[in-house]
Amino acid sequence: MHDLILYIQSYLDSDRTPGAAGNIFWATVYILLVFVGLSVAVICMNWLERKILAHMQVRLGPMRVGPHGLLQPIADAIKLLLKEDIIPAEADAVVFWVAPFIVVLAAFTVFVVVPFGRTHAITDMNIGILFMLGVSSLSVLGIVTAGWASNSHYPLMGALRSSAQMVSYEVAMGLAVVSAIMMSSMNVEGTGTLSMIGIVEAQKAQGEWFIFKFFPLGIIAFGVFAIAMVAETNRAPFDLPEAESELTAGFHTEYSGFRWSLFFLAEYSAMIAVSSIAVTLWLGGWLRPFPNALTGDIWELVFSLFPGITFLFLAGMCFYSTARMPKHPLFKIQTMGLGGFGAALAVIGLILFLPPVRVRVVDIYWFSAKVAGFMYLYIWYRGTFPRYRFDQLMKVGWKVLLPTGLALLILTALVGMRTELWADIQETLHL
Amino acid sequence: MTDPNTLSPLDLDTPDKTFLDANELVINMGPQHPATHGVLRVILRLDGEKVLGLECVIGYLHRGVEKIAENRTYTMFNPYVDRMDYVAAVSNGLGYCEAVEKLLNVEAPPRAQYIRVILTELNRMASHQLWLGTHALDIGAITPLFYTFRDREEILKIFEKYCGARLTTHAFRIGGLQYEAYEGFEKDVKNFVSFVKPKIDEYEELLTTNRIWLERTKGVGVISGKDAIALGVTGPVLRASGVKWDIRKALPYANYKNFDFEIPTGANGDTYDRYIVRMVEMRQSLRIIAQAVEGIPEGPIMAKVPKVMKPPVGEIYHSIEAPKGELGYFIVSDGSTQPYRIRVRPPSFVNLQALDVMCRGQLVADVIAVIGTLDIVLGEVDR
Amino acid sequence: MNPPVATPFFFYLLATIMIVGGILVITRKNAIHSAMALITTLLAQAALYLMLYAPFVAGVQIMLYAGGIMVLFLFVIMLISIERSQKERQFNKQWLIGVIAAAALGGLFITVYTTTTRGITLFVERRMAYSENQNTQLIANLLFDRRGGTYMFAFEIASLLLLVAIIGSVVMAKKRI
Amino acid sequence: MIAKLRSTYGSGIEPLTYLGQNYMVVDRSLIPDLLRILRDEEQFDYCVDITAVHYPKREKQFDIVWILYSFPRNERIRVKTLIADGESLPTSVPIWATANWLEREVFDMFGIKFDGHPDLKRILLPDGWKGFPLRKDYGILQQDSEWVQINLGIESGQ
Repeated sequence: MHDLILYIQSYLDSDRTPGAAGNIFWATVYILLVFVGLSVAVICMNWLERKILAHMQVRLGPMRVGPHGLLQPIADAIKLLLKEDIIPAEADAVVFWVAPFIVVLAAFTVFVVVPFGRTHAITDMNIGILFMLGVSSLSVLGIVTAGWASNSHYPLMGALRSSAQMVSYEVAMGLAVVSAIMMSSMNVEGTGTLSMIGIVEAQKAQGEWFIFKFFPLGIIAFGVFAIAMVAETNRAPFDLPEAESELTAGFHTEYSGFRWSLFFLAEYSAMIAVSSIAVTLWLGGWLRPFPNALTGDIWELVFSLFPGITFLFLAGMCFYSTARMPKHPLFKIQTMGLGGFGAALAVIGLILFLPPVRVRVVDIYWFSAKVAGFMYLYIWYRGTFPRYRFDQLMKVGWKVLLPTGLALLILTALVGMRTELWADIQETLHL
Repeated sequence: MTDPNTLSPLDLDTPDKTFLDANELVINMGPQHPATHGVLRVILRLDGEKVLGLECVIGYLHRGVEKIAENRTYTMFNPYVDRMDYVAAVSNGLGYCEAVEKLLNVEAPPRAQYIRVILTELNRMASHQLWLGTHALDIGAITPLFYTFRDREEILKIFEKYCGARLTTHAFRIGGLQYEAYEGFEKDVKNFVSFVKPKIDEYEELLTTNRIWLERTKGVGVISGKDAIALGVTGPVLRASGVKWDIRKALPYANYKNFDFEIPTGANGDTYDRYIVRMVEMRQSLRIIAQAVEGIPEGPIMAKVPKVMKPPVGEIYHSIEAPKGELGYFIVSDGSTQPYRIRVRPPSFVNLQALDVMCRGQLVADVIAVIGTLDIVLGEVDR
Repeated sequence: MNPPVATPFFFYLLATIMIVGGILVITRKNAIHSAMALITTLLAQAALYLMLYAPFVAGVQIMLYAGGIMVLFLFVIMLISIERSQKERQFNKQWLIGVIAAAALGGLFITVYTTTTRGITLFVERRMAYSENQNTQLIANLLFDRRGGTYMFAFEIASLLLLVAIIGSVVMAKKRI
Repeated sequence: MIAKLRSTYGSGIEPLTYLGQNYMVVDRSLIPDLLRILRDEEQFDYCVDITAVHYPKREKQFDIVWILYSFPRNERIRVKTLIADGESLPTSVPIWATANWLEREVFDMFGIKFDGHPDLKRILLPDGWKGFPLRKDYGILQQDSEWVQINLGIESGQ
């Protein structure tokens, strides 16, 4: 028993991820943490999306279930669990049953390599990004098999369309990622890395986020990836397969109840996964803003207070809205609920101020703040953009993103290697 | 564009055409379809995604309004008129009352005409707002729907305050108005005009320069001026094809002549031009309402009209500019209290005929966009 | 040396998955089921590569095989109607020759593995286990490096070949559209 | 304008005006080429409406009305012609494309055939419907009970 405790403590102060340190126990703990964190994120993402979209559209969004609709996602989850799970008559039962699992599997395994902090990743795989792109292409399989298994005309067409869209945008995504990796190889040793933590380290070493590196190229690469990422997850302007009027509801029409919620879960976690790739590659993963410029422990302290401040701010909002809750006896439970929720947030905020917790949490906080920014972007797209027609969607994918990606690749290489290149030219021309 | 006069009928009943043998696919956008604005069934002949030709099957909402008219007195038929184009009920009422007044050779008093103009232009605004909301929804933009319906609610409140009903208002009577304008009427209308003016800029902000909106609407459902006139298309669809014609200017009625407003026209008659024309029309309506509210004269609101109307034998045709196009009434009277024959010339019915010409060569997704821009209301198409 | 990833338990687990998957591929009547089985075998193979400290090959395996080629397999299976092919008889009565060939191959494998233990080392026992994080760089150096690049030329030729293949297929398909 | 038309066609045209709207009653034989001349020379390029009115007592029971409008001259006229029951009329679809549906509706409601019409079948009522509703002898409550029984399965037919 003793060596087990030793085994557990052995990892606590090591500066490597549990996977890399081979510590199975902590790796499983991290995996569970990611699972719980992800489902909580998906639940609040569901609430946030409905609320923000509503407020964008001059309406209030769910208000009835719990204070300000806070219990709405839970109500949805229970509804989906209780709903009857229909399998269409001659549908291919085995494939019908397997398809959602493939999609969820693809969406979740991406998080094995996502670095929430210097040591907060399940494992520091040497081929981090390659693994991520590979697994995210697996979700296409799930969608195609789902469309096929529903054994009816429209879901099959929807599935083929959405998989064609995902495959063509994966290419653009890959190109943008390669240009980011090239940027990471511009550091002093001259050898870039595929591992996610390595890239964030490179950004810290080179003193600037890759989005600002080589001024126009970084932003263009980020732009290409941002568009491709939205298309990859079938969201907003590219959500053609499921929302087009003549294609009813795309590949998951025949699914209902729990299986449909699996697809729902997979869609949101794919969104979070893809935006976390973007954050790691271009926005400096868990680095706090201006890591090199504002160094020194005062700034360290200031930036580490941020998590606590945000939670207290949220608690303040809850208390403010409890105060404004109408005094009618009917609303008593709701006010108590909201007050309790606000108090819980306040307590978390305070805990976050304690020094030992603060240091560990600051990385995770900055990473998730950036990912939250992306989530807001997704919702904003959904509110404003109409839908692309399928041929236009393909045109943008192949005729716009692909060429820009290729040009990007060449330009980053040229700009990156300009010193060696100049030396070569001089050498060949015997200047 | 193929010459519309030589449209070949769809050979649907050829038995040998199996489902997939020729690469020509016949699919059926059925009566209950989210994007057909009511019970319209469109039979599409497709080659893959491209539309080869289409045929509209209508009549699902046919209530035989013209047959009923022959068994009702003139005043009793008035409410039926609102049920035809239920989105722009006030303009239907205006057209009918003016036609019968012409038959009776009676002129509504100026105060009544001013209030009528205000209510009709408000109704045009409401109809265009409903069109914009549902049209944007068909193409995929969810938000405009909520903006337009929030503003349309203001108009419906004014209608409700004035005549008790929001949609099928039955606001007018033959010879003038039934109700005097309630005392806060001018103030409400003024507030409404100032409230909505910035809101239209909000719609424009959301859509006009939206890249995806441009891509989905530019060059879609093109119809040239010549074809439009040949197909008898009227209203914003005709103006978007470059023909500068509006009955309010060409054959003025209900003293539109003493309000100044422009008629917007588009250049190449595609969905985007129709969108722009209707947005400008909304602004012009606001101008008309503002001028009308300023100049409401005092005086009676009802002309001297006999209780039981027996118009002299004869027939007349009178048409007004409804939000969808030229809405005309051809009334034949045989001297009795009941009209011998009332023929309604519905703009949506005739505009819908142009759908086939506009959708040839487009993609399936565009058919929905084109149905949206035609702004058809099935109550009026089927009568 | 970093701690061993290749524990016997994982090896046997992955091996059984692959074998079962392989058998499923050939025995399933429904094309989609066999395609899915093929995907599981490929993924298990990728995991094996990981155990052999070849992460780059594992990543490529997942990305290309499971993500790319299998998607095309599924596309093809779905687009062409396979009802007709399912009705035809599957076997062509040459199972006898098949069994003999399989037995011969099995015998060969067994002899090769058993003889090595008696000193005839057919396969040189490779002990070198590159540490995990240089693997990709080493491959890159071999492929692209200016100084030691021996395979640069071959790599470009291969990519050219692929390009020709793609354009050819598009041209052939173009007639129909 | 009427004088010029009369010079070409002699007696067939009889111009009238009522409440400031002038219309002409023309006999049946002149219809196709008169309309074409109206469209070409007189620039009545927009056919507003085609409709019919049923007078059961007269021996020529139906009169068909074309309402035309000319954009250049901003003027609207009506052309009427009288035909007996069962007679058919040459179609005006080649002259104005809009006439396609308008004539189909007149056929649907009155039973007047337009020969040469590309696709003359019922437009508003279901195809198998018997009877023409807008005729005066077609009762207000009457329905084609036989069609209703077959297709909608309501025995009473109402």
